[in-house]
Amino acid sequence: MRRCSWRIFLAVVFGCVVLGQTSVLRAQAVAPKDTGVKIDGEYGPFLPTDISVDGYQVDRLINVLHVFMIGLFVGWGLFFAFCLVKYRQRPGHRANSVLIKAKPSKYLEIAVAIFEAVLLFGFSIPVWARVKSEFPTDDPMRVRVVAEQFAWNFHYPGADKKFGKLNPKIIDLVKNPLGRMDDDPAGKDDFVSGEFHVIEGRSVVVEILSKDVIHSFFVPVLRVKQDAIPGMRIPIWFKTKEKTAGAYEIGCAQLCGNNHFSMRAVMHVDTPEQYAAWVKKVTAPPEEFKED
Amino acid sequence: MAQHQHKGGGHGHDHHHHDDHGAGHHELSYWRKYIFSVDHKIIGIQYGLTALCFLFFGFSLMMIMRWQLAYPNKPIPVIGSLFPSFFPGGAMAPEMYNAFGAMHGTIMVFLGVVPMLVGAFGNYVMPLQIGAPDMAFPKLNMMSYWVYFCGGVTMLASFFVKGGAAQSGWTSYAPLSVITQPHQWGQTMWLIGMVFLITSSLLGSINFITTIVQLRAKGLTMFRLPFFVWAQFVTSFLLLLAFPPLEAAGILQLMDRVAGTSFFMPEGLVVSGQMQSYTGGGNPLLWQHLFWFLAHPEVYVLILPAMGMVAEIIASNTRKALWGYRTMVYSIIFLGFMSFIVWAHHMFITGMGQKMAAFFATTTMIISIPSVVILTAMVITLHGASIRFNVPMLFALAFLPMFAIGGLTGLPLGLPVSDIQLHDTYYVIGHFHYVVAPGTIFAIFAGIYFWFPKATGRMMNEALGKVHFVLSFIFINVAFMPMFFQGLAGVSRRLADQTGYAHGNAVQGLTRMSSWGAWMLGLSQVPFIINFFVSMFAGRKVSENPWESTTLEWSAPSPPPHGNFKSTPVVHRGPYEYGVPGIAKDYFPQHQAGAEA
Amino acid sequence: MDHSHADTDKHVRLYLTVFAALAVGTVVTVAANQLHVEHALAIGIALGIATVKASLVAAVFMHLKWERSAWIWSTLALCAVFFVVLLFIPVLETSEHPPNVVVGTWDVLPEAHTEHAGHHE
Amino acid sequence: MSTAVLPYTVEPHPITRLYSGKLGIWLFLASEVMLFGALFSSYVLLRVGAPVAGPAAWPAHAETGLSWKIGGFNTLVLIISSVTMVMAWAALKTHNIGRAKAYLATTVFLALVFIVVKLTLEYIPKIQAGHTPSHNNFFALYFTLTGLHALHIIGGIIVITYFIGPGSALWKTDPEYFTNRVECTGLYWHFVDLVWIFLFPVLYLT
Ligand code: HEA
Ligand code: HEA
Ligand code: CUA
Ligand SMILES: [Cu+2]
Repeated sequence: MRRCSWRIFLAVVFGCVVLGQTSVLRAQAVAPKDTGVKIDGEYGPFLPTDISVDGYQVDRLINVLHVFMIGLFVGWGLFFAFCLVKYRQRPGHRANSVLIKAKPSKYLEIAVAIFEAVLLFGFSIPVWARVKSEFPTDDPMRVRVVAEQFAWNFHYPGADKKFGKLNPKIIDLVKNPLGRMDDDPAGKDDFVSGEFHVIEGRSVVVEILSKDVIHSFFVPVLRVKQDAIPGMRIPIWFKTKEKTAGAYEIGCAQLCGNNHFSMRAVMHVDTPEQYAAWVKKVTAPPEEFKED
Repeated sequence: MAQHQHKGGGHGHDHHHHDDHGAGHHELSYWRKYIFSVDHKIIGIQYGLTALCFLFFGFSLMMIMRWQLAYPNKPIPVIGSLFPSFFPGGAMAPEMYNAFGAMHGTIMVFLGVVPMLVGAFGNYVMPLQIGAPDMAFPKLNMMSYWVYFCGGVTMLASFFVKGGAAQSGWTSYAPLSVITQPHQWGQTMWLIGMVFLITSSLLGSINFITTIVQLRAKGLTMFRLPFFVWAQFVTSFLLLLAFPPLEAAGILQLMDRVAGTSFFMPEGLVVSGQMQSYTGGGNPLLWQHLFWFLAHPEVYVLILPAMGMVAEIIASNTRKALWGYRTMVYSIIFLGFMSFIVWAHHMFITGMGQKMAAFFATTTMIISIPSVVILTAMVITLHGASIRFNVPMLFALAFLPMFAIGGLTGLPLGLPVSDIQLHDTYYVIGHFHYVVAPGTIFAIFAGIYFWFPKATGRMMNEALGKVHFVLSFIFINVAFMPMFFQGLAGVSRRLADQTGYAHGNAVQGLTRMSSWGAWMLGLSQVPFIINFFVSMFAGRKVSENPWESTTLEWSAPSPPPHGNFKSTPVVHRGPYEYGVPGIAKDYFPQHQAGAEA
Repeated sequence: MDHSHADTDKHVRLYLTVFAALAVGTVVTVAANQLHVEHALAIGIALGIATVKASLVAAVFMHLKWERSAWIWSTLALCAVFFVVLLFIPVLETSEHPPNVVVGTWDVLPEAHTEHAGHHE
Repeated sequence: MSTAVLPYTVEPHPITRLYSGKLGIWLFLASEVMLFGALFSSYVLLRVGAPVAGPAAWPAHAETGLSWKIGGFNTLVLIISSVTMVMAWAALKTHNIGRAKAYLATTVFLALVFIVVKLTLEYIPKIQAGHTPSHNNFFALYFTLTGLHALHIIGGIIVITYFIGPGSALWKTDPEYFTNRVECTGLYWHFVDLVWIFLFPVLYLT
């Protein structure tokens, strides 16, 4: 009876793994849906493609941590398994009531603490400082990203590199989604698009706004994520690597309502020529405010 | 047993003189005995059954959601056609997905696990373990159960009001949770329900602390307390001091929704192109601070009593004293204290400056150390033991590596830089489910199997229990392990359909695997449910100490009568004196006088 | 607390003294407020006096002066610590954003709402 | 054998020196400190972070129309009620239940005065003047903070009234227990007074 039930368990485990595997394989063949654009980059069960100059720092920290975690877990698990087997209850065996003095555990705990300190002060804090305050000075592109339920608006300052003023009262979802003011000279050459275009190899400063609720600007291939908080303009920056031209995904990472799941946009990393062509296209009069 | 409660009232101090308690009393009516009982054991069982129902319900919501995740927009088999008003066309609309998700989180945390760990196990076991006749304030105890019950009913009712249940996640971030005002009542009901639940927890925690401080048996010093009691003690302080800020936040959000104030609303909110009438001047991040000021301590409320139960079960089934008991106690106190100053690690991505991020990352790293210490102590206890692999022990043992996976994956989330990529992805979902599901839920199962004979006088079936364990262990991992890979791939949480994203589509197979894991996990609970109800009436009868344990609850009859102990217990030794040399039996109960060596 | 009648009489006298002190404190707070000193200073004075008054209430009316239970004192200490932690929320939120974060979504502030406009006298 | 089922409801525990109710009420007050603490901290955040101009700006003190006279009067009323509360307890200590009841009744009366003044001279005129909670965050906080405080007062009124009426039966069977309960109620009452001592300058004066 007992042996039989163990066999059933094993069969179930096996079946489950097979089930899991086949469904994994099957799904990878399915093409991305309805973006209209073919998305570049490689995606799978680990970190996706990285096209930003600083993204490796995030990846490195994640990788180092996981190696550490797996090492700790395996070592710890081996000891655990050893105890389970060696000290199982059986006739003639009695627990050793003399408490062992486990010095190694103390060293292990101290080692863990030291390692965490190294990760914190060696990896995390400096990188965070760089990401948060060392804004690029090499003439970055400037774009303003305005989130709303359930779309991303990309506001470009145009040739004068100055953003025009925004006024919420004159917002018109079709003609003027951001409430740009006509009488503001700085805003004369601005344009707004539902697509995000940046130039490869050039740093970009993005100012993130939200009109209604909290969203989160997430570009997986850039290792960039920043909440868009209404009532705040939060700048972030990144720089794409050379030779990364292509189309990538932008997602919303913060629950923002019914269509949160579909609040996507496409980031086009352009060569300078492609970019110029695109700007020309969007600023051509009739198309100006068309979205989507 | 009969009892009188005529003199009470007001503040819930209870006090009554009993002449010859025990015999010769008229029986109380059914209502007073089982429904509005003030006996901590009955209240514990009420909490336990209610919480199990909520756990089951919360899990069912999630099993339905997992269909939408695995097979987006396909009609849900059976359920879809049973509830056409919930699932138009048999499939799950995104707003329904959001509602179910928010309610799953809320129900699991506030209506399932906390009432189970604190309300049920805390209430039932803790007074027995300290040798008390009851809780310090029995009427207050009854009240906290009924307030909890009202909170639960409010939450459940919110599924049926206009606009359906709350849809802003269990975190209810403003402004999303506020702007739904005109057409959604669910969020308001959620807030009112939370106020009930918070009140209930506050009453409970006051009662727990007072009981532990005042009613310990003679000779039971603080450092002779079972670890479980310590865990309850620290947990109660977390509930006592962390919940009120959420109550405050809840009141503010209610005002925003009902009275049109702008506590969390900045100026110039534009929804669908329409300027809103809020005056503005509020701050959405204020809600997050107040919420996480509770919710981080809350997650330790979810784990500390679980650790306590596991420690009890491990000590009893290794036939050994817990290794490093004192260190564990200091660790858990430290853990409780630190849990108040890490809350903003949930907010790294909100636009936080360097100093603040560094501070909260540091405290987060520090708080992981006491967890490591406690876990390590429990594992070292296994060394040199004589391990009995009974069902409670299996669950307790499984708790250790599962919690380790959950805890370790908290580290990348605690460092702001790695959190950039991982925040709000399935990695977070994986992290905390490993701590709460194979962690806490397993500890709950372990506790049920372990204390069931105390509460009913009957044993649960061992074979069914083992089937339950093995299946649950396998499938809970099938359900949650894929989430880490989904998270690394960049799939955000709370997506009703991830296949629109290329990175989501690439790991859709993992999603399906996870769903199958969850459904099989659901099936794996069948042996448990059968076992639970059948054993209640037909289980093998056992004596008062079937596990041959040392702590006080095992010296009371099974089930313990009103007043708990046949004679007032006196404690002579520490909680885990197993295998004491010179003693014939391999355990030496706390209440037994006798040779100290 | 257990004390004799004589003790109680002494207490009663103390209660009345404290009452006088509280009344005076209230008057002083109001008076100081009429002085039109600098705003921050005014807040400081008012909160300072309030703290003194609150301490008196806690010490005498709430009997903390005579309280010798370590449990109550530790609960209060814990509570005090976390109260201070709570007060860090506004400190963090108003001072600790990275450089360049701007408060306010829009360049043009909305004006008074029509529904409220009439009430600004 | 005549034992209380639960020890230490009346006599203090030999080690902790507390009867259970007293520890319970202090724990409750600790949670209240955190409740009002969170609201206080919200007040600071919203005030410091308020826009400098526009409808959402923090109103200048004169604009709020809150009268320090009414506030000051209510402050005194509450302080006196605290004194009468503690006197009631002292009367019980000298076994004078009649005097204690008179003091308790005075306390309730003063509490009612507080509520009535608050309602008729403040809430109603404010709302009629359009200074509703949604007017701006100052009034939102004003109504929330004082409203919550008023709820505490009402709770206190109910409990104290109970001890004057049906609750006082306990005096005959167990005077010491009754005294303890009044002491606990007093602790709560003084705390409510203490909260007001902070609310008054924060809302009415600055
Ligand atoms: C029971 C619940 C529980 C527990 C115990 C924890 C424990 C921890 N959590 Fe978790 N957490 C949650 C529940 C929990 N968490 C929930 C519910 C959320 C999401 C909320 C939401 O957004 O909806 C969350 C989210 C969350 C975040 C935010 C993520 C984000 O949104 O971006 C972070 C970030 O720091 C974090 C960190 C941690 C850390 C560092 C621990 C540490 O305490 C863990 C410490 C433990 C260990 C380190 C393991 C012990 C190690 C071993 C046993 C092996 C080593 C052995 C030897 C050395 C011998 N958690
Ligand atoms: C304590 C907390 C807890 C617990 C135990 C669980 C348990 C489970 N959770 Fe939950 N979950 C949350 C808290 C919890 N969850 C929270 C807070 C969120 C975030 C919500 C949000 O986004 O706002 C979340 C979100 C969440 C998601 C993400 C949804 C999304 O982001 O879109 C998923 C996805 O799979 C999920 C799955 C599961 C599964 C499969 C279980 C399973 O492990 C369930 C296992 C349960 C059992 C095994 C119980 C069995 C009980 C019985 C059988 C009772 C028997 C009855 C009697 C005897 C009477 N959960
Ligand atoms: Cu926008 Cu989610
Ligand atoms: Cu946390």
